[in-house]
Amino acid sequence: MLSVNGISKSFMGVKALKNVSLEIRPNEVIGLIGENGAGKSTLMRTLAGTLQPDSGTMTLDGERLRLRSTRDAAVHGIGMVFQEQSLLLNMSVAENIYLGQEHQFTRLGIVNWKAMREAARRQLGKIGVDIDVTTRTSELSFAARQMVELAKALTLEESVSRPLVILLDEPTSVLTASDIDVLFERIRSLKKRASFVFVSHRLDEVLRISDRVYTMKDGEVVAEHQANQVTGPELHEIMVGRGLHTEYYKEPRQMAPRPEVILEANGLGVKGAFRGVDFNIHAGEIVGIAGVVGSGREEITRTLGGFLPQTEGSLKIRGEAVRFTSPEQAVRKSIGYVPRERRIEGLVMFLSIAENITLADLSSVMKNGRIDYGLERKLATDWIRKLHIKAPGPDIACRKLSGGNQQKVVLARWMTAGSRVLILDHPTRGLDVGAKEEVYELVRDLSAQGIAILLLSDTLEETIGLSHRVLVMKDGEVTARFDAAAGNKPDQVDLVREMV
Amino acid sequence: MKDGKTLMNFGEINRRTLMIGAATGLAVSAMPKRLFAQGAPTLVTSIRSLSNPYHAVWKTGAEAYAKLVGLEHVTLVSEGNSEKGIADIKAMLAKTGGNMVLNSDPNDTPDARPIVEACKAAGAYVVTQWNKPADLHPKDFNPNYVSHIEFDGISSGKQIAEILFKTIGGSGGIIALGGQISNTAAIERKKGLEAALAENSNIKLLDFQVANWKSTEAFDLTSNLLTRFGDEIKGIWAANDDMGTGALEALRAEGLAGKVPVVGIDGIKAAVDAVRTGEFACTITSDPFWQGGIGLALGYNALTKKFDPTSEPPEHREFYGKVVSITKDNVEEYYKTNVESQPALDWSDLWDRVTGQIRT
Amino acid sequence: MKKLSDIFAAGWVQGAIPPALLVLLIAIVEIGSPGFLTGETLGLLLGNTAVLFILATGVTFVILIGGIDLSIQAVASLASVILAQLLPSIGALAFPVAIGAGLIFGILSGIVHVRLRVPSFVATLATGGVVAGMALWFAQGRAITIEEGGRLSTTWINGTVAGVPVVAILAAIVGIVSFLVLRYTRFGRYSLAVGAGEPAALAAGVNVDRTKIIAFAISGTLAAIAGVILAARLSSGSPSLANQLLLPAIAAVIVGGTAITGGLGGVARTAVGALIISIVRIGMTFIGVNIFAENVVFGAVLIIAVAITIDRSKIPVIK
Amino acid sequence: MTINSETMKPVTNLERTSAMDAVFARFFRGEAARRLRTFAPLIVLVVLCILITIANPNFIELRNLIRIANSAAVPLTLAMGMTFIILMGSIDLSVEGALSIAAMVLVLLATNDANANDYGWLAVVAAIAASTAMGVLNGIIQTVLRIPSFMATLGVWFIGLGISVFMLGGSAIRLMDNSIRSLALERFLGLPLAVWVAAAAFLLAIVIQYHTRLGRHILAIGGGEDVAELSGVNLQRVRITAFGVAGFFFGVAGVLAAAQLGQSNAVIADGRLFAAVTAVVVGGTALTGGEGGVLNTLVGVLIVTVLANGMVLLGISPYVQQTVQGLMIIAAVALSLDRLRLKIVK
Repeated sequence: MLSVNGISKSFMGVKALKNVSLEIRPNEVIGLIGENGAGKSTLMRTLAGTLQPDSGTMTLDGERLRLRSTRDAAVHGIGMVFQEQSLLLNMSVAENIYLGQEHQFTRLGIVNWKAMREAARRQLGKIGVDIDVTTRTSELSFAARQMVELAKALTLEESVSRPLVILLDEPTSVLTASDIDVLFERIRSLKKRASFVFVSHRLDEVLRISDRVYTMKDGEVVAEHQANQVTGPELHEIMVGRGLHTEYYKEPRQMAPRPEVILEANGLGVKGAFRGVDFNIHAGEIVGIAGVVGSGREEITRTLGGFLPQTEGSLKIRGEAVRFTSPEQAVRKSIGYVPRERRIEGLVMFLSIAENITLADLSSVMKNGRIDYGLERKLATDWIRKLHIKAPGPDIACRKLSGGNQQKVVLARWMTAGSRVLILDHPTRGLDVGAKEEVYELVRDLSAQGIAILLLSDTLEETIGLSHRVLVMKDGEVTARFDAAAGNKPDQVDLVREMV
Repeated sequence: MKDGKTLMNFGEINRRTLMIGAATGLAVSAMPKRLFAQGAPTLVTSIRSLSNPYHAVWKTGAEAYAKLVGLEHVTLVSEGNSEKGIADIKAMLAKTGGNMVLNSDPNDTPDARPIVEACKAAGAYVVTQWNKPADLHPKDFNPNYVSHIEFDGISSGKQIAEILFKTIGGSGGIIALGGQISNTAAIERKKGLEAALAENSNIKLLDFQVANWKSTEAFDLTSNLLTRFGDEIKGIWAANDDMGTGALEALRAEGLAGKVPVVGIDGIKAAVDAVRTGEFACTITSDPFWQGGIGLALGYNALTKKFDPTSEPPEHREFYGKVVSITKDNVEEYYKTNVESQPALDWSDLWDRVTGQIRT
Repeated sequence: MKKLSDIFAAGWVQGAIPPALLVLLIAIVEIGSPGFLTGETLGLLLGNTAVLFILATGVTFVILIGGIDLSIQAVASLASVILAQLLPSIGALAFPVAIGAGLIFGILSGIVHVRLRVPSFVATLATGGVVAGMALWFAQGRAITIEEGGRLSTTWINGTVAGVPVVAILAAIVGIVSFLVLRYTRFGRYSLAVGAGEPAALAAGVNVDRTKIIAFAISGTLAAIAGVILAARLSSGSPSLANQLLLPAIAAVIVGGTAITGGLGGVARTAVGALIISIVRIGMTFIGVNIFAENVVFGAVLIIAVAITIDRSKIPVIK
Repeated sequence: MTINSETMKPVTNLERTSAMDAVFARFFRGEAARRLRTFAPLIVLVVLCILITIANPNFIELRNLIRIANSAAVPLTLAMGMTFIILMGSIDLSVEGALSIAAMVLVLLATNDANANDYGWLAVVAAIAASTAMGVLNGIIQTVLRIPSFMATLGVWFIGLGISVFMLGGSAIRLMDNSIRSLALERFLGLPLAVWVAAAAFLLAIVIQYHTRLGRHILAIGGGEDVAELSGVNLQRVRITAFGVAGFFFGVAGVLAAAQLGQSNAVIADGRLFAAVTAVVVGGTALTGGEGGVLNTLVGVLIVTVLANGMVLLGISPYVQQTVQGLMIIAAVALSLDRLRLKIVK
């Protein structure tokens, strides 16, 4: 049994963990929930050995446990599957699984790759995944990578005699619903041999998979429940401190779109990705696209964003025919792209909030041909206030913000640039419940201002809930269109039928 | 993302404090005591680098002279960087207040002008060797620009070429390795080679390649040329000994050392050794030991008013020095006097190696 | 302890460290060789730093976008050759021609890098070779002296204004303009964005390719200006005139605290860095460091200077 | 309850299969392109050889091929060391310093014409050890002081060069130990021993890269330092070891260079740095790290060596050789870069 006794940790004077205690018993799945900033990640990293607590102790089977590195943690059978994908894309699956543990296969300094591949194959077999272990991980889907990560964590079994503790830090945030099912199946079957700590923003998932749930708030553990004795809304209230909105997707605010057509696609296509796509988006309209991986919907967003030049058909913005060969051109034609990879494509993490907000269009803060820093700060400060961005000031580097606040900065940028079309590519990925709600609120605001929005989302529910209309794509073509007026939303099952 | 900021920063401060301490310590420990007596002039030698044998011997000569007259001597090296060479000289001028004698082998032809101008402005006495622009004359900077010394590259290049031709029997193909393309000495020596070729129609120049004065480049080039011309190569002409020795090693790798004669210029030890074993047909030396001393001697005598540069004839202001060719015939003697022991020169006769005024 | 670390984490302290190091170095040289701190030596120092600084400023632009420009010494040499070659025939017009050549080759480096997607390290190494070959060809392989007549149009560069060398003033102008460009123009902002996060800058509609090409163009232009000044100082042009200036220039940029990975730094830092490099060089002559030890001391001081000046909190990975 | 409520059972399997299909489709498409790209440097090399042979059939003579092998010996050994550093995403500018240190130690300890030492092959060991130590110093400076390798190794370059100039006193000292000189002069199966040594260095590099933990960890650091750290890779140790290994190869190269030239002077290493980096990059190893390897470098070294040999064989004027070489490098790299993967080129 791994127990944590009253640990505290602070950064630059801010308390991230306050006297946190919890227990992880053998063969048990622990759920850990909390809003962003509640201290979940800090706690996980402390358990994984990458952070050392300022005070408090950890014990493993009654013995004092001091972890100075992930290696220490591994020796004691604690493995972690990280929130950000932590595989090396330039290496094969087998190499990734045994990275840092090659000594098991080393004789006289020479690594026996064949034995390692065999072992990796066995590991993947244990969790019932069939992936070629010589594949480069860059060629794998997110879901497959997650499985590889799990397999990697499970390799500890071979070197540690006691049952493992596997820490899963938001493993589901980039997975589709089906992949999540597969993951949960594996976790359940592995419970016999290991205990799990499962962190997620999706409360229903936590309840589905966990035996016990700890709820954190402001660096403290505020509640502990048996998973079968508590409901999602109850947990939400404890976690957020207020009740769950019944109208999660702000449906009452869904206005009828204006008559003006902003974006018009006719027979749009990109060779090898999608073809013959017709749709238009009115001012204030939200059009969602549903489809499985490989349906071509991702490529449509890349084409509209200017990353992937169209090869057939036509595209019109406010009646003007356009053809983009670079994102710059798309931005000039007032398209704003909110990318899925927020940390890579969304924001320049090392630049400040102000600099990121004005990046797409500096003209509003240019005066006499030069950037007016006063004006820029003022603009950024206004946005910080208007969008409730939690930051000490406009000069803070964006990497210091939480995911939700980062997403607000991205949106503030496009509003500053006067974008008339927004492409939201998985806008709520990796955000907690509260942050998601704020984003939904913002999306409704944008819609009300007459901005045309194209939405791709992690869940069908979100797609349906937010959109005015939903297109379903399959194998590069639009297979169905659903009207999704407020109060008259289509059924998920109908969409799914068209997707496959 | 929060992280271990506090700890990290603390570590950094320690690291930084440590570094600042180390920097101070290092700089202070690198300071030798200042020995510059007021009044006595400083002798300064400015050369390209200490990483080639030629300039290393130059420095020995300079030190020998400084010891002879009992003065402080400082060596500056430009490391092939004109800016650095000039900056160092200016720094020395500032430091000594102009009370110095400079013997300079400017890194590149253009450098001579600013060097001379700076010395003139500071009142220091300067002698340049090898490189100066054609329109820069000592007489225009009286009395500070004492002399400019060169060695007739054309005649040296021609002389070694002729010895090479004689060694290979007056006919056949040769290859030639030139110095850095834009360098005056390289250009002149090549001219000498061409002049010799013009007089010997039976000798064929198979190829002329540039090895930038370096033995390593000469090594690779020679082995490539051996492929291209094979047995056609009867001899190798190199514009300096470093390249010559590189070429020799390439020959050795093919078992051709001693069979294909090499000639070079500078008289470095390796080349003299090779002349003794017969692998080099000859080398020519301008005697860097003498060069190191004579430049300082000229400047020091002018500074101490032992002679007045302004009244010296033109052939004492810009002159060719005497070169010594080292061949099979005189190599043993040269080896004894110049390699095994340090030559005993007293530099008292300032003009004994003047061979004539520099062509314009 | 926490307070101390807070103070050190503050932005202005990070910015103040390189200048503090500079002052410290000057103090060390002055202690080691009293009399160093005179107007004359300081003028000398400024004059000698000028060319290095102008070259380094050019490279700063390229390093800020996350690239590197190894062709600057070849470009500077080419500019010196062009100036020396053309002064007699076209007079002062030779200045714009020489500098224009730098601009063109800078753009060429940029295009090779951006369009052919060759890493800038290799692209500029190669274009540097091409340019060096052209300089050799153009100069017919020899140093070209600027004759008496031509010198009339270059003497002003070697003069002083109120005791300050003209080259130092030119360097200051280049520095101030570059500073303003980096801080107050779109291009400057885009440079930082491209260096700090190229994909995000691209997605935000920044024309990444153009930004990069402009950076290389500036680098080429400034290299040519440095070459022209060098030619005026030495009254001649030579295809090997600026040799050995490349590494000191890059070292100056990094010693000043600009991140080699891009996105962080600026011209003011480069100015300090160039002065640090100069001070160490000249200081060694002043103090009288053994000639054999010069390289060792220079190398050690470089390492120590960088260890002190770089802002590790803003560099994601030390490579 | 509305949050992500229903699990979409029907989608599950189907979506997974289609995802897998997509993976496979992409895998194969990428694979074919990659295979071609991987061989691009080799194709460049072959085309270059054919062109030169057409212009001057002497090129293909056995004697010339042996000479090319001989000229490639030192650059290959150097580039092996450099490859590991570049694979890590770092750079080692101290090549010239390390090489000259090794050559200096060798000549001063073996029979020479400046002092009475005669340690024979012990001198070789000492030379390689000295250079390895410099590599380790690079690693320590970089990791302990946390300085970018660019600057750390630039400093060490100057330090190394300074020390060897100091020790040699500026002169060129001849190496007179015949057994060491035999590296360059003796032949085995028609090839100079130096070539065999370089070949052995190459094999060692292959073993290190493909068959040891170190090689794997170097690649891991190049692919993603933070991820490697989380996986329990000891970054400091790997970096220091890698720089040490690089120093080892530089040391071997220094010994070969001194043996070939029969002497050591402080400029013995001049120009080796850019030549080594060029060879590594032309071979297709990315400067950003994580991609490429010693096999690529072998091809890169051969391209550069063949090009130099060919230009002399074709009698290309020294004036334009630099220009031709520059253009060829651009062409080779532009052809062989995997633009699909290298979205960002720095």
